[in-house]
Amino acid sequence: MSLIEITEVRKSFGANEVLKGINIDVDPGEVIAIIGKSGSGKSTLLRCINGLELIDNGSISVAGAGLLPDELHLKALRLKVGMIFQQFNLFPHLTAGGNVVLSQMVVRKTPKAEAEAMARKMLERVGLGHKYDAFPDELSGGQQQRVAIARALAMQPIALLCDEITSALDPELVAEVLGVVRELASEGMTLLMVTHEMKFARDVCSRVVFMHQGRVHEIGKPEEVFADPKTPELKQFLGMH
Amino acid sequence: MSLIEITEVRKSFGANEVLKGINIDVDPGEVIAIIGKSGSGKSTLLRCINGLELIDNGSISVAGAGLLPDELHLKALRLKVGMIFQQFNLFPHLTAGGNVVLSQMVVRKTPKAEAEAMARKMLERVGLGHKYDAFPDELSGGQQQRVAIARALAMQPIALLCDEITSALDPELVAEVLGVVRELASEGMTLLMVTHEMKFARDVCSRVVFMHQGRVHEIGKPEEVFADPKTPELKQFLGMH
Amino acid sequence: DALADITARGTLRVAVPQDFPPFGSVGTDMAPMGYDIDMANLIAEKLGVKTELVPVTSANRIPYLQTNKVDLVISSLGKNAEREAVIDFSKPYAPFFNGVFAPESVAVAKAEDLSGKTVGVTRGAIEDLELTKIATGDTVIKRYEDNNGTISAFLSGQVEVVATGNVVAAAILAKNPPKRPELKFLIKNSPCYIGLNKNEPALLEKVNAVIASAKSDGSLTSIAQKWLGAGIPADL
Amino acid sequence: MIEFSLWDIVRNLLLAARWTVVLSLVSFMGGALVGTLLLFMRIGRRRVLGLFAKYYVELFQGTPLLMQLFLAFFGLGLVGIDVPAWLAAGVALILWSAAFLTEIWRGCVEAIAKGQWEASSSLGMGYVQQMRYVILPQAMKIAIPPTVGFSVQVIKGTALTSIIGFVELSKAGTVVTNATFQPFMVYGLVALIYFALCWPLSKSSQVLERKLNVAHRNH
Amino acid sequence: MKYMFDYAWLAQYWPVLLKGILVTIQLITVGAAAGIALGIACAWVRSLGPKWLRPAVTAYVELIRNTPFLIQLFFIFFGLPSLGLQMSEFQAANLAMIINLGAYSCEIIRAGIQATPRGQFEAGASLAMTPFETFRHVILVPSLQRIWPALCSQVIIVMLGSSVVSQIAAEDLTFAANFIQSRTFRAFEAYFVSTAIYLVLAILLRQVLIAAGSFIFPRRSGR
Ligand SMILES: Nc1ncnc2c1ncn2[C@@H]1O[C@H](COP(=O)(O)OP(=O)(O)OP(=O)(O)O)[C@@H](O)[C@H]1O
Ligand SMILES: Nc1ncnc2c1ncn2[C@@H]1O[C@H](COP(=O)(O)OP(=O)(O)OP(=O)(O)O)[C@@H](O)[C@H]1O
Ligand SMILES: [Mg+2]
Ligand SMILES: [Mg+2]
Repeated sequence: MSLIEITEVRKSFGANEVLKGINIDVDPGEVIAIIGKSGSGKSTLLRCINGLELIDNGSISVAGAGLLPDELHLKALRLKVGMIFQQFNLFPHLTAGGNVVLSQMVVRKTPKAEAEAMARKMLERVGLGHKYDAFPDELSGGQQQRVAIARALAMQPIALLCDEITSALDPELVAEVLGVVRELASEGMTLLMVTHEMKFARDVCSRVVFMHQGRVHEIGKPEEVFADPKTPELKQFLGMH
Repeated sequence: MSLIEITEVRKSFGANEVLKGINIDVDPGEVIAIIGKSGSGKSTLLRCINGLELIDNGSISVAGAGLLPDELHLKALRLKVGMIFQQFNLFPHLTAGGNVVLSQMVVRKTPKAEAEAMARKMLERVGLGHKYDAFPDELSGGQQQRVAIARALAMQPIALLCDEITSALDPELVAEVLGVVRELASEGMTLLMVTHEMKFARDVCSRVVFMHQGRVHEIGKPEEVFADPKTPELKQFLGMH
Repeated sequence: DALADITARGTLRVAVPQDFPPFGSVGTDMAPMGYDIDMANLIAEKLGVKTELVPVTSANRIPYLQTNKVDLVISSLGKNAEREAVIDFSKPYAPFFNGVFAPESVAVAKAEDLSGKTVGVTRGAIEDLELTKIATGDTVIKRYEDNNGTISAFLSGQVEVVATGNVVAAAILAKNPPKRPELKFLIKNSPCYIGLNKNEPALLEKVNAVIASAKSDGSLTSIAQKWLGAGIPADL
Repeated sequence: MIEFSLWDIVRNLLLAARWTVVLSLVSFMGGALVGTLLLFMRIGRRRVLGLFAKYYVELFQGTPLLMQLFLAFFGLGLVGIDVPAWLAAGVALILWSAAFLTEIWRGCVEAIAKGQWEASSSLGMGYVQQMRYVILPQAMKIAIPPTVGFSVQVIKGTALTSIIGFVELSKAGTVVTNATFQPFMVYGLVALIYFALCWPLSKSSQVLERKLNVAHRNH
Repeated sequence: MKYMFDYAWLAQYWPVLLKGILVTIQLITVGAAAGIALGIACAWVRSLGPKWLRPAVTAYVELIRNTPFLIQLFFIFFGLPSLGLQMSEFQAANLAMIINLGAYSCEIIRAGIQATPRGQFEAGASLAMTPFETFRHVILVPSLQRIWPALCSQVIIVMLGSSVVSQIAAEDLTFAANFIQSRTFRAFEAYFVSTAIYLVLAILLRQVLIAAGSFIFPRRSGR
C-alpha cells in the first residue's frame, strides 16, 4: 500500500488554477524529487500535502487516513508528515534546542526531560549536538537548515516534505544540508523534495516528478527521466540547467 | 593615452585593507572583465572608480581628470562614468521612462521633451521601447536591469562600470542582459565589468583582470588568462567554475 | 427631595469655581477660597450641615448639578432665559461689578465705542452674556477658557480691551503690569445667582430664605467687603 | 490676594503631578490588560469579535479623549449610575489607551513573518499554541519600544481629566496661574515637570528600538 | 433622575457649530500640509542634512514630543507676543499644530528614510546627483509612501488634539460646543453632537488622506 496517495488534486488561487489534477502515489521509503519551472506549482503541491493550503478537489491520504480540513485531522496529519522550508523558519526567540523541544512538549505533551533528550539526539543526528544552546542568528544558513530538519525529525514523522531547502544557502553550505538529507534517505525515511539540485536528484532519488503548468508532466526513475526525457518541455528544462 | 588610469590604489575598511595597491590602465573602447573570489575586492574597486568609496592612497583619473573627493569633482566624474549594480536599484516610484528621464533633468538640466526623447531612444536601444510607462515592479529582473543600463547610458558616459549585473537574475534572464552588454561593447563603449560569466568574459572582453586578496593577481587577454593561468590561485578559481 | 437628602446626608455638596478670582480661587494649600466658597459655607451653616466643596470649571459645572453630583452650583452664575429652561436660579446672592477695561490710550466710553475693537472675556461668565447683549455688530469678542486666559490675552496684547470684574482688574493693577487696565464704563450691574436643579421647591425656598436673612443680618455685606472690597448695592 | 512663593508653586505642582503619575500608571496598566483582550479579539478567528474590536478602535481613536472622559463621567451619571471621578477617569483612560495599544500590538503581530505561522502549523501546533509559544513571544519583543513610546501619550493624555474634576498637573497649573497671574513661570514649570516625566520614557523607547534593530541585523 | 434631552438649540446655534467645523477643518488642512512639510525638512536634517543643524532639530523634536500640546499652545499665543510676535488665535493655533505635527512626523518620516535600501542612495550618486537631489527626487517619495499610514494616524491624532485650541479663544468645533453649553447649559447635547462630528471628521479625514496617498503615490511598489 502507498504511504501517500495523491489523487486528482486540484487547487486554484482565485481564477488561477495552479494544480490541475495531480496523481502521485508514494511508497514507504521512497525518495521523490519534484522538479519544474518557477510557478509550475511545486510548492503549492507540497503545501497541500501538509494542509497549509486546502485543496479544491481530489483527495490526499497519508498512511491510509484522508486529509480533512478540521483542526483535529490537520494536526494528526502534520504529526505524520514533517515539512522543511526554503527560509528555514526557525523560531528566532528560542535556541536550537528550544526549537526542537517546543513542538514535542506543546503538541505531543512529551515531558521536558524526554523532549530534551530527543532534541539532543536529533541535533546530534544532523551534526549539531554542540549547538544546542545557540540562537538561530548565531548559526550559519546551513546550520539553521539542519536545525529545522532536526526539529521536524523530533516529531517522528513518517514522511518529510522539503521545499527547496538549499535554495537560500550559499553554495558552500549546500553540501552540508544535502549530506544530512542523503543520510535520512539511506536510513529509509520517505522524502518528497522540491529541488533544483539535479545531481542530487539523480544520485539519491528513487523517482523524479517533472511538473509543468500544474500537471505531472513526466514521472519516472531518475536515470530514465534525466537520460531520456520524453517531452520537449522537460528537454528544454533540463537543457537550461 | 589611457581613458581610466588606476595607480597604486589602496583602500581599507578599518583595519581591513581591501585594496592593496591596484594598477590598471584602461584604453578607450576596451572591455575589461574583473573576476575573483568573493571578498577579493572587486566591488570595492569599481566603487572607488565611481567615487562611492574614497580611496586612501594612490590615484584614479578618468579622461585625464583626477578624482578628488569634493562634490563638484565627484559630479564631473560621475557624468563621465556610469555604474550599474547587481540589485538594479531602479527608483520604484518612477516608470521606466521616469527613471531614465530623472537624472538628465536634475543633473544636466536637459529640457523635459529632450530628456524624454533621449529616454525613448535609450530604452529602444536596450529593447524596451514598449515599456516606457511600466513601473519597475511590473518588469522582470532582466527588464529592470536593462532599464538600469538605459538610465546610465542616457547620461552619455564615456565608460560604464558593471558590478555583477546578472547575478541577481534567474538563469533564463541572464542572456537578455548580456546581449545588451555585448552590443554596447561592439559599439565601442568602454566597459569595466565584474562578472562570474566566464564564457561571456572569454567571448567579449579584451582583457581579464583576476583579483585575489586585494591585488591584481593576473591580467591579460582572455585567451591567455583562461587557457594558461599562471598562478595556482587562478587555476583553483577557474577550476571552481 | 433634595433638601431632605441634604439633611439626611449631613453635608451640602456645592460646585464652586477655583479659577475665577475673586469668586473662587485657591490658597497656597490649593484649598478653594473666595466669595462663592464663603457663600457655600454660609448656606451650609444655616442648614446645619457640613459643606463639601467640589471645584468645577465653566464647562462642567452644570453637568455636575444635573447628574446629582452636587446639590447647588455657587459659581457666579448669570441668568438668561435659555439657562432658566434647564436649571432653577435662587434670588441673587452677589453683586457683580462688570466693567470694560482698557489702557489709557484706548478711547472707549460706551458700548458703541467698542465697535471695531477686540474685547476679551471669560467664556460663559456674566460679562460674556451681558457684553454679547450690548455690543454692536462689529465688536469682536474673544472668549477665553478662564480669567487667566482673558488676563493673559490682555497683558500680552492679544486683545486691547477686556470686560471683567472690577476686582479682577484691580488684581491686575496690583501686579504693576506694563499695560494698566482702566475702567472705561460699567456694564449693567448684573448679579450672580445660585443654581439648583428644577423641581426642588423646598431647597429653593430654603436657599432664598438664607440669602434673605444673610442680606438683612449683614453677613453677606461682610463677605462682599472681604472679597469685592465693596458692600452690596441696595437693589440686589 | 494671597502671595504664592516660588516654593508654593513648585510644591503644589509637584503634589498635583502625583495624580498625573497615578492616573498614567492606572490607565497604562489597565489599558494594557484591556488592549490584550481586544488584541486577541482583533486577530482571532471569530469574525464578529474581530469586527467589534475594529470598530471599538475606530470609535476611541476617532473622538477626542476629552469628550470620552466627559461622557464616561457625566454620561453614566445621567443614566443614574453614580461613578466616582477617579473611576470614570480610570475607565475612560483605560479604554482609550486600550484602543491605541491594540493597534500598536496588532501591527507587531502582523510584522511576524508568515513563515513562522507555517512552520509552527507544520509542526502540528494549534492556533492558541502558535500564538502562545511562537508568535507572541516574538511580537512582544518588537512591541516594547512603541509601547513605551505610547506611555508618553498616556501621561500627556491625563491632562484632560480636569474636565471631570481632577486637579492633576495641567489643571493645577491653570488654577495656580489664576491665583498668581504668573502664566509664564507656572506653565514653564508645568512643561518642565512633564518633560521630566516623559523624556526618560521617550529616550528609553528610542534606545530599545535601536537595540532591537541591531539584534535584527544579526539575522 | 430623568434628564430630558433637548436639541432645540440646534435651530438657533447651528451656524456656530458650522463655523466651528469649518475652523477645525481649516486648522487641520493647513496644519497637516505645513506640518508634514516641516517634518520632511526636519527628517532630512536628522538623517542626511548638515551635522551642525542636527542637535537643534533633535532638541526641537524632543521638546515637543515630551510636553503637552496645550502648554505649547499657551507659549505660542501668550509668550511669543512678548518677543514682538503678535498673532491671531487662529494663527497661533495653526502654528502650534504645525510645530507639533512637525516634530511627530519628523520621527515617522525619518524611519521611512532609514528603511530606504542603500542602493537607492548609490544609484542616485552614480547618476551624478548631489545628496540633496537624490533625497529630493529619489528617496523622499518612496519613504513617504512607506510610512503613509502612520502619518495619516498622526494627522488624525493632531486633529483631535486640536480641540484644546478653544482655550485661547480659537473658535473651533470644541469652542462651539463650549460656547453653546455656556449659553444654554445643554452640555450633554452639545458634547454629544460635537463628539459625533469629530468621529465623522476623523473617518472622513482618514479617507481623504488615503485617497491623497494613492494620488501622490500612483502605485504601491513591491519594495
Ligand atoms: N497564496 C497564493 N495566492 C495566490 N497565488 C498563489 C499563491 N501561492 C502561489 N500562487 C501562484 O501559484 C502558482 C504556483 O506557485 P508555486 O509557488 O507553487 O510555484 P513553484 O513551482 O513552487 O515555483 P518556484 O520554483 O518559484 O518556487 C504561481 O503562479 C503563484 O503565483
Ligand atoms: N562598507 C564596508 N565596510 C566594511 N567592510 C567592507 C565594506 N565593503 C566591503 N567590505 C569588505 O571588503 C572586502 C571586499 O569586499 P568586496 O565587496 O569588494 O568583495 P567582492 O570581490 O566584490 O566580493 P563579492 O564577489 O562577494 O561581491 C570584504 O571583506 C568585505 O567584507
Ligand atoms: Mg516554490
Ligand atoms: Mg561584489
